Amino acid sequence: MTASGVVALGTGAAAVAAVCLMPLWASQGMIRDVVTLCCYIAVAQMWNLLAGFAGLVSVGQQAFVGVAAYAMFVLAQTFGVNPFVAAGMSVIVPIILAIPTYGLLHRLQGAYFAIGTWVVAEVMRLLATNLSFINGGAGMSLRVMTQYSADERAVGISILAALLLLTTVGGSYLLLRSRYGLALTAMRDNPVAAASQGVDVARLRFLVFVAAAAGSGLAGAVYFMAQLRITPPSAFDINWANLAIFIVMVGGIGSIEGVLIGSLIYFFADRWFGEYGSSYLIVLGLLTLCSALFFREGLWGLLRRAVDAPWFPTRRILVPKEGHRQ
Amino acid sequence: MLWLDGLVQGVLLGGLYAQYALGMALMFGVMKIINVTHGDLVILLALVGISLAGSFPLGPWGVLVLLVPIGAAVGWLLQRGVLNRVVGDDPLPSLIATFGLSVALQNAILEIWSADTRSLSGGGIEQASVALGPIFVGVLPLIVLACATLLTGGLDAMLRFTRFGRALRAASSDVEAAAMTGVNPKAVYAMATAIAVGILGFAATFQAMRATVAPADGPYQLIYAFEAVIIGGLGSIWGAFVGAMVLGVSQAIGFRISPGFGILAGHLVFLAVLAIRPNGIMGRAQ
Amino acid sequence: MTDMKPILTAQGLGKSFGAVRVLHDLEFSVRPGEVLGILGPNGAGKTTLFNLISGDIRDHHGELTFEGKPLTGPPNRRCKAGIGRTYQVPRPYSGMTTFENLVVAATFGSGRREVDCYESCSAILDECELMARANTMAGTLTLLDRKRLELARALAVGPRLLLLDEIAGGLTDDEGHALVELIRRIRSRGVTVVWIEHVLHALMAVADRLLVLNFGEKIAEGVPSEVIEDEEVQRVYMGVEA
Amino acid sequence: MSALLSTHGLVAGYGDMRALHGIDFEIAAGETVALIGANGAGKSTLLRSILGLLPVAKEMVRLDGTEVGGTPPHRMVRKGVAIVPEGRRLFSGMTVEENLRVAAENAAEPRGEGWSIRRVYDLFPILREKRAAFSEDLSGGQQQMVSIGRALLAQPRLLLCDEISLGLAPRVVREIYAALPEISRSGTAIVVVEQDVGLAQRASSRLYCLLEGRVTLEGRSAEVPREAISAAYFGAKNAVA
Amino acid sequence: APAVVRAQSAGTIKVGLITPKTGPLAPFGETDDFTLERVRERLGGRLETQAGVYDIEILMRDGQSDPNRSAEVAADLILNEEVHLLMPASTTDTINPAADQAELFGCPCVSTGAPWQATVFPRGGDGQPFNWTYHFFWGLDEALNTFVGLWEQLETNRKVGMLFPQNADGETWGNRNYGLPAPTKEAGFEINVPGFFQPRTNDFSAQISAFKQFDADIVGGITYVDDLTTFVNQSAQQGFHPKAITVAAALLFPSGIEALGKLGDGMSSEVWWTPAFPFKSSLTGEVSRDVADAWEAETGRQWTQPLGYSHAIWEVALDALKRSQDPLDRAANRDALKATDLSTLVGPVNFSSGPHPNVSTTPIFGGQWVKGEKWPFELKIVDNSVNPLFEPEQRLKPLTWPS
Ligand SMILES: Nc1ncnc2c1ncn2[C@@H]1O[C@H](COP(=O)(O)OP(=O)(O)OP(=O)(O)O)[C@@H](O)[C@H]1O
Ligand SMILES: Nc1ncnc2c1ncn2[C@@H]1O[C@H](COP(=O)(O)OP(=O)(O)OP(=O)(O)O)[C@@H](O)[C@H]1O
Ligand SMILES: CC(C)C[C@H](N)C(=O)O
Ligand SMILES: [Mg+2]
Ligand SMILES: [Mg+2]
Repeated sequence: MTASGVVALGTGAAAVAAVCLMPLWASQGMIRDVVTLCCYIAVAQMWNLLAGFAGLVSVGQQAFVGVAAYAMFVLAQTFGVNPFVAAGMSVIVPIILAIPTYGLLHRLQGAYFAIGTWVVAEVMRLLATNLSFINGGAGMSLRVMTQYSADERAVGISILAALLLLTTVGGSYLLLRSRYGLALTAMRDNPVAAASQGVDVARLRFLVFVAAAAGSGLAGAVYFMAQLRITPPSAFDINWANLAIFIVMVGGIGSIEGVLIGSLIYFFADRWFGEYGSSYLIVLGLLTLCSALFFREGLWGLLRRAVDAPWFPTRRILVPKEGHRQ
Repeated sequence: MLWLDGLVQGVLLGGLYAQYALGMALMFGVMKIINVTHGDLVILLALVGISLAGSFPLGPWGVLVLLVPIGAAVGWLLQRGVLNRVVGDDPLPSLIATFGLSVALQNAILEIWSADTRSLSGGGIEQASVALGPIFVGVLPLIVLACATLLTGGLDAMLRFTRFGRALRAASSDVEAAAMTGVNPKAVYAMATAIAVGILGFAATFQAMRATVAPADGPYQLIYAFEAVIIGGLGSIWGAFVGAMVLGVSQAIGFRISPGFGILAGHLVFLAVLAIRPNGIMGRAQ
Repeated sequence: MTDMKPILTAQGLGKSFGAVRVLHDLEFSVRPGEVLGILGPNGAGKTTLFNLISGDIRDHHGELTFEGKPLTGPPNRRCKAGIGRTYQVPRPYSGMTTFENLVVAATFGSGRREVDCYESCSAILDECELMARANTMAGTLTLLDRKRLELARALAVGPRLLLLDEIAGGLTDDEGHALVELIRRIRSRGVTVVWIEHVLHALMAVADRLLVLNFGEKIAEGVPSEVIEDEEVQRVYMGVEA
Repeated sequence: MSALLSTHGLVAGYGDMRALHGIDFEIAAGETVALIGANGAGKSTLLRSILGLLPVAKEMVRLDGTEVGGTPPHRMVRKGVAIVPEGRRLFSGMTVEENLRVAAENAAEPRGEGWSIRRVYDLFPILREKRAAFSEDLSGGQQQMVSIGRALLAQPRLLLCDEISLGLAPRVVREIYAALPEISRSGTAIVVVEQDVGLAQRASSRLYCLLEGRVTLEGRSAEVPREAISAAYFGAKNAVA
Repeated sequence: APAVVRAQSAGTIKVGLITPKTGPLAPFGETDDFTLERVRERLGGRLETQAGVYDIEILMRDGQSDPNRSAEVAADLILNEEVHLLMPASTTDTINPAADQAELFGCPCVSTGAPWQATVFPRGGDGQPFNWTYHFFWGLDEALNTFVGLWEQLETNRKVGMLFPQNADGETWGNRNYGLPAPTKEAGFEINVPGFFQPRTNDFSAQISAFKQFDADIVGGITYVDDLTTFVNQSAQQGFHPKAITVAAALLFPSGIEALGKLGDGMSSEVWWTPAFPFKSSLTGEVSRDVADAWEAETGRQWTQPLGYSHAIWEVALDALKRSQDPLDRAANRDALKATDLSTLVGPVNFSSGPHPNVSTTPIFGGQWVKGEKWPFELKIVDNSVNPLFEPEQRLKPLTWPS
């Protein structure tokens, strides 16, 4: 463990604890902002896992965001399940969706795969629009939330947000530090060689796809719990893919640090400059363009060229004679 | 009767999708560039056309004649300025770059033209039709289909039989080997994108005549263009045309089953084609 | 030694890519613990043979057996079964360090826990003279070091059968000797080695037997000194006109 | 004899890795020069640098005495330098004839009678039969012929051949090498890169041997002894001949 | 120093305005921007209220035509900016998510620019009134009756083909119980609904052939400009020539009519507001004509219907703040809002007399677009059967189709 890594891990643990304990120290507004930010981080990190590590470029993660969110609404609003419990339970739905989706798309390469995921998300949106059970195109409101006091809601959603961070960012970090993390990188760099060294490339890709679906789904459930309202276009909004692309590319693909940096930039830029309407969006678009043209490794990549102090070290560094360290 | 009418209207709808798909077939199918700004360029061109028609007595065909070279110029600039830096086997850079450009372009269009919905008057042609027995065939859709067919034939012939077409196919197959054979890949690519966006001049004119355009409309037809190209098979121009027809007919039949099911039907057929023939209907197997 | 059961056998092995026949009706077997050298002109089908054994390419004619059982399944399963290989064109994981490259191979190839592999990986790095490069990104290694890395990674999976595809090309004399020594040591641990090589003197120094391919067919097999004198081998491979 | 093309202290590499460390090389019009060396010695890298596929400084390569280092490949082709690349690199999805036409249509100005597709077919008659076949459906030898034909149609004054015998049956190799004098007859200079030293020696008038990015031997092909080549080739004293 | 002595401020009132400035709903937001500037100018940063003189800060946020975004900015305004009043200015997609946030976090919220049923029913306000969110606009029932009123004016076979999109608006308008089908059938018309369509459908031939088979003389429903244009052009192509096309949403904006070209002449729809409205602004004393003229002078573009409501929402909001016991207290503002009884540019607003405790309805008329003098097309009021507050400008005429 590097020094910066120790500091970062401590900070990370403190951050998760702080998120969990938000009701004790944060205003309601702060809680809501942090929850939104956590959702951005989670969705972006899941996309990063797919594109940056498994080499699967998806523009259809909103399919999983949407189905989980809808599942939560149905469980809570229609069946009266405690919404906080429902949010956790709803993760099963994106997992169920991810399995046939991967089965259908796994043979596709690169851009084909991307367009395929997009179409799947569109299909989910159209299906939701046609389902009267979930109120079709009119959407649903989560009125059951008014049954809970502000404090109860704050406690519930803070715990969920902490859980979300822990599973997506913490989970990714654990995964990347485990041997599977190495296998993912190996697979991205050279799938043929990885297979010849015992890595089950097909299975690992599948598992990553399903895990990313689950993580994005949990983010969706938490996000729409805070939104209180869901409609097919908002649930299956391609903006989820856009947001993930922006965050990961500007922050730096293939690193957790990049996702954190990108999410913060997106979140604050959105809050501070959002009122400038189209001019702000023009700048945001051009920034993405520039990142693709001039700094593909993102801001974290630029930063790392200056100082190599990863917050989430996943490198294995061999220290001859003194043993090995991670 | 219902189904025959569905088939006819579906083919006509396919003609519209083919207009969108052709430029995409060249860029995505042949050059392997994911161009997310495709739809936004149509809107940009259409609005330019509508503004021109508002200032000069051009008529729709005059607009078309102007939009094609304007589109070509835009395409040339796009390839030279942006896309030549992101071409390659990895789809991600072109996706990211054009995605960013798309967001910027949409909002720049909003700034310039405001959010108003506009259309281009075709002087009545958009409402004219010929009756074939009980089936009415719109004149404008027929022109669209005829144009799409001619463009497809022309583009396909250009790729197959001209020096430029061969150079482009060579460059997309192996950029370095093409350069070793005396082809200047960057110039060829710029020319190809100029052609692709020039073709969008047709799509823009027809879209503005048959319906409307507004700044946020760009992405809506994008997915159909991608689908048509993939259904047809990458690299095949006639494939994209056939893909557009498949999509048009699937949707039209779907609409007749239920208006809310048409678009879904198109997507489902797309997914089915992917599952059964991942290389597309006319794509060469690996 | 001759009466030991072969570790690898091929019977009627054939492979075509479309209309191009690359291997045809190939028969041979490899005895446990031996070093079998494979020679042949470019395009004779040597690498294709390795690809069939490792499972990188499937759908072939004829039968391959490993330790008495038919060889089937994807490459990762064959690797776990005890087959390690190198690639003629090195395929490092360029986004990882040399050491990490080995750790992937060791943990997934042998199914051990990651921490349990560090010791053996560092020993292999030492053996392959890569210790100085342990924490260097593999993408920045020189060709020589990439080739060493190929070998090191193949060793890291803990194979019983090691397939080496042209690992000696471009080595200096001393390096060549060191490589020969290393392969002798590997053999002495009971690992069976099949080695494709154009650098004859290296191969001759360690191979127990030679197999010569041409156009996907076996044209000679046997003791190195005899095979090398074979008229057809002289003509086809060495380019000596009869 | 003035050099058609020469390199001067040419250094080149890939990213941070340097593959060539100061190569001085020259070839005169009509001459055939062999370039030999072990795998990874840098032969292909040298050819690629000459053609402008790798970034090199302007003064490192001279054509007709003019500095042309780093000129983009398509311009080098127009100046009369063509390559038969390592690994054939045909355009897949295009027929034999289309492959040839791409080259013919983007060629340098022909000198004298020049090369035509017909003349290529005369050189390799099998290609006339296969003119409508997709390039990826050809056998390796036929592919190599197309690749050579493509380079010839660029109307080169200097033809760079990178391991054109790779993956070819000896008989085909012999045929191709038999065609070389025919090619150089019209004044075209040829660089052949070969792993088969004997072949290279017989086909060329001079040879260079590379080892790890440096020239270790240079001389008249007919005169250099086999042992010297072995030594230069492997950097060894006791190579098996 | 200049001797301008200002009254002591009792604090700063914060008001949050959410409007779709970008994205597909941007035409609705244009008038909000314009009106806000005029309101700011008028107020000069101060508001005199019953409780004293306050500084007033107006925070404008772009909902980007995106419900998710609208909820986010609403929450930000309520929780972080701690506004004392929230104003989601128009469209269901902007109002509903924002109002849900206001309801949960207890912030008074006044909205307009969407039929009230669409802001109440999808949010579950059916049997359970809201505590914090108030909406003034005409109701679907009235709009529907206006439609029927329009159709009664024409000589037809009383057969109506209906078009509804698959979204919140379409689901509300097309609802069999409280949507357009109900009053239409009640008035003795026959109806045909071929099924709801996805917005941005490129082909309406299926619906057209169904309408032809049904022999519809009238087409009614709700569509957007692009869909309506496709539909109308295809209808003309397919030889389907109804006598009236009366749809909501698409015919709101002059640009939408212009997009229809010649066929725009005679299209009919509900009228939110026109310069012909006789009511006076409680804020500026202007009549509707003045407001429209100001817009046209400023922007050089034709007035649009949301302009009146963009203005009226400020009348209602500022009136409530002025009457509030304590404009810095949300509950007090809510109480003041609830007690609103005001005559605005769009008509009287009073939440105590509405059809739902959180709703006040405003008058609606039937209108028809006809060739104009100053602008290519002008909207004329042709029906007042629902709100006979003033006389129609002219009578409805049937559509003319090119032969
Ligand atoms: N995937 C493939 N598709 C088509 N042909 C192939 C494929 N792989 C190899 N070949 C062809 O099969 C033949 C044998 O190739 P292989 O790589 O086995 O040769 P090799 O004996 O290893 O040669 P070298 O000594 O040059 O490495 C070659 O002609 C090659 O072009
Ligand atoms: N694309 C590349 N990226 C990085 N390094 C490369 C690349 N191509 C070649 N090299 C390296 O450059 C050096 C010289 O390679 P080159 O291909 O020129 O050798 P060669 O003499 O042609 O060998 P061969 O006989 O195998 O073709 C080698 O170390 C090789 O690994
Ligand atoms: C990447 C694309 C396929 C879609 C893109 N994100 C868009 O906004 O339209
Ligand atoms: Mg080989
Ligand atoms: Mg080479």
